[in-house]
Amino acid sequence: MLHTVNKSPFERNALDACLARAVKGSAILLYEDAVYAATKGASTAQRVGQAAKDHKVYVLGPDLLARGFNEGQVLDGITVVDYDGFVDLVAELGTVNAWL
Amino acid sequence: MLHTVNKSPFERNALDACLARAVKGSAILLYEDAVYAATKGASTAQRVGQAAKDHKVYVLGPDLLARGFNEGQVLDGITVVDYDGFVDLVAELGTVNAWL
Amino acid sequence: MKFGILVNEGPYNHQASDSAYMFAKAALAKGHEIYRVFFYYDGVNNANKLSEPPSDDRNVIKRWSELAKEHKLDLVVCVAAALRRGIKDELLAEGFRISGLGQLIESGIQCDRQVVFGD
Amino acid sequence: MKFGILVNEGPYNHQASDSAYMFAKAALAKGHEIYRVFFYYDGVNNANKLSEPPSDDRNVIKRWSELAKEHKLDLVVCVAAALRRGIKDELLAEGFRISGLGQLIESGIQCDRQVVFGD
Amino acid sequence: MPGIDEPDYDSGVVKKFMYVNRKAPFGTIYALEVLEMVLISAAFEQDVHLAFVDDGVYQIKKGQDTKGIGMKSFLPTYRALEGYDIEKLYVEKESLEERGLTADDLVVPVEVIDRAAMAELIDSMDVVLSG
Amino acid sequence: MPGIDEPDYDSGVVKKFMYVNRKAPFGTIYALEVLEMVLISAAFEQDVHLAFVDDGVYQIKKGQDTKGIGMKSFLPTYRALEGYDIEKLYVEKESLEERGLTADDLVVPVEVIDRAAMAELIDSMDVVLSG
Repeated sequence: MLHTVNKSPFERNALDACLARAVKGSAILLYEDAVYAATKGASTAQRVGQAAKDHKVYVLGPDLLARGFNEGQVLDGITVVDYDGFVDLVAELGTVNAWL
Repeated sequence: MLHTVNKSPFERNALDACLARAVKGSAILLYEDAVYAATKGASTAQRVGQAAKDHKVYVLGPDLLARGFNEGQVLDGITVVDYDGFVDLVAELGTVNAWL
Repeated sequence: MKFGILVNEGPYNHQASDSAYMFAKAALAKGHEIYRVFFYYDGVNNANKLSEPPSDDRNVIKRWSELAKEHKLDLVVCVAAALRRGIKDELLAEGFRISGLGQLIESGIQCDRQVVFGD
Repeated sequence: MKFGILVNEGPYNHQASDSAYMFAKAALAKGHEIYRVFFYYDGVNNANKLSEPPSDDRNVIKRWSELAKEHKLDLVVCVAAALRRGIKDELLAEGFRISGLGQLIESGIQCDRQVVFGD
Repeated sequence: MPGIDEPDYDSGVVKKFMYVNRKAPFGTIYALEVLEMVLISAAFEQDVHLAFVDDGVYQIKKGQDTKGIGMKSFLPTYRALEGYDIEKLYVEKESLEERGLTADDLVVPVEVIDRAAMAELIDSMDVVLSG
Repeated sequence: MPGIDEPDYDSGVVKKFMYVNRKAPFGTIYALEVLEMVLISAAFEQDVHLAFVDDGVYQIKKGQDTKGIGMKSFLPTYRALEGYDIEKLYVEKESLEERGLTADDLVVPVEVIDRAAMAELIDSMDVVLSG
């Protein structure tokens, strides 16, 4: 299963909702305003870094760049993908669950 | 100043954003999905109960009833008002600040 | 007292327009003046006269039109926000008009209170 | 692989429709099939052909129409959600059609994947 | 209910559909329009599951009286689900507890499961839709 | 910029307007359309204040490159504010810190103030608008 989260972890509970119910080993894609959760300096970094040990965590590059962050500012253990990579994740990982 | 909050304290950071910047003694009206913050059993009760000591906190009755709660389930220190009361608060308290 | 109202969200999807309407009605009943209701962001969709809710539901658009008629309310839809979202003169329900954002600022200047309803 | 896409929010106000479009384009470029794009909730507003964004901005509605034309996409607007919000046949941009929610469920049944974009 | 159309084909395929309800009612329309999706998928004879987590549990809170906000209540529709053979309603225990609610506060019979069980249930689905 | 119209009257009234930016850019349109409001209020010669708190500080983060998402950047508009005599930009220190940012990460000169000062500033306003 691929879980997607598109909201800022500071504004909404979507990321926490996802982390609380994504079974170990499942994949999580952060895109749109959720990309902030993937950045190194944010106060969410420890929580998300920990999550990246239990899950395969991805972040959408185009949304990251749009918001002024680059790949070097992404937490260790998180993989940057583009829209092609988003499509591949959906194709490979089965059911998609959007935490809206 | 009258601060208004209309989002659930579980879903968004609007209430916390308001509480962090409402000066002591100012008024806060909880309406729409924010009325859940005024209910006794919720895990937010202690935080909101504390806020009700530093601020005048109001909750909109019609929104509360619509969501299945009654006045008896409202935290001590919070005043229930109807739309007339909402209007009075706006008229009496000066600038309105909606924490959207 | 003179109130201005700002509605930031469209009908049905969010409660904002409902809350603004209930507030406006209560304010008018208490003898206050509603100087202007301004519709911005997705709020411009409140002016779409083609809206047809199920018969057992409230009609958000019509309710605004009727309140405007009864109390000579000024319902203003922001032109820039409306163009983006496809709200044009031919779609306007009774009582609504399209104008510039300046009408909101002017409302903020003229009114004793500006009350914002949104998401 | 066969994909279904669900768009829950209207154009411009939320990024959902943009993200869905970028995803659809990438999927098609990779040789996947887009079985249907279904527009629900405020997503029905993506079909409003009167939308006129500023000239230096993307045109969300037109982009869907063009992608549909190029790839024979089935763009379906939910009739119940559309009626509520005033999206009717006369407003439909090229390539969109109005139909029942059953079209979404059928897409869920027929497709290998259903991808949801919303707020 | 507008928009209900009978399936015009019998695919023979039965998938596990899950509707994840995470939002409170009335403040936004998602709860209501998700319910319209749920009814349709029953007409397609799919294996329908409803999950109520986070603020979604508020959707089925007893005693809702919407007269004062000028909106209609849709609690009766949840009660009618059984008539459509939609009986797999799951509520997350932790979500109830955080809100000071119990299963007795809910208008329909549900199965209360804990977070770990909810996670496993979600993971077993074929199609997950949310509002 | 569409929708700019010159005020057709001179009220003589100058009010303290504040625009509270609490939302991130691009995911929703609020940041962009708030900015359009800001420009208009300058035309009305009001005392305009911009506050960036919570995710609002992300709006003016340097280095935004929107090519990949097909949307236009509006960082240039923030840079142009000075030309409209809009110079009262306040950023909350705690909001920056939570996000690992400093004033150096921002595209425009701002005054960084702490949460208590932000609260006092907001409290002194005549009209507060938000998206």
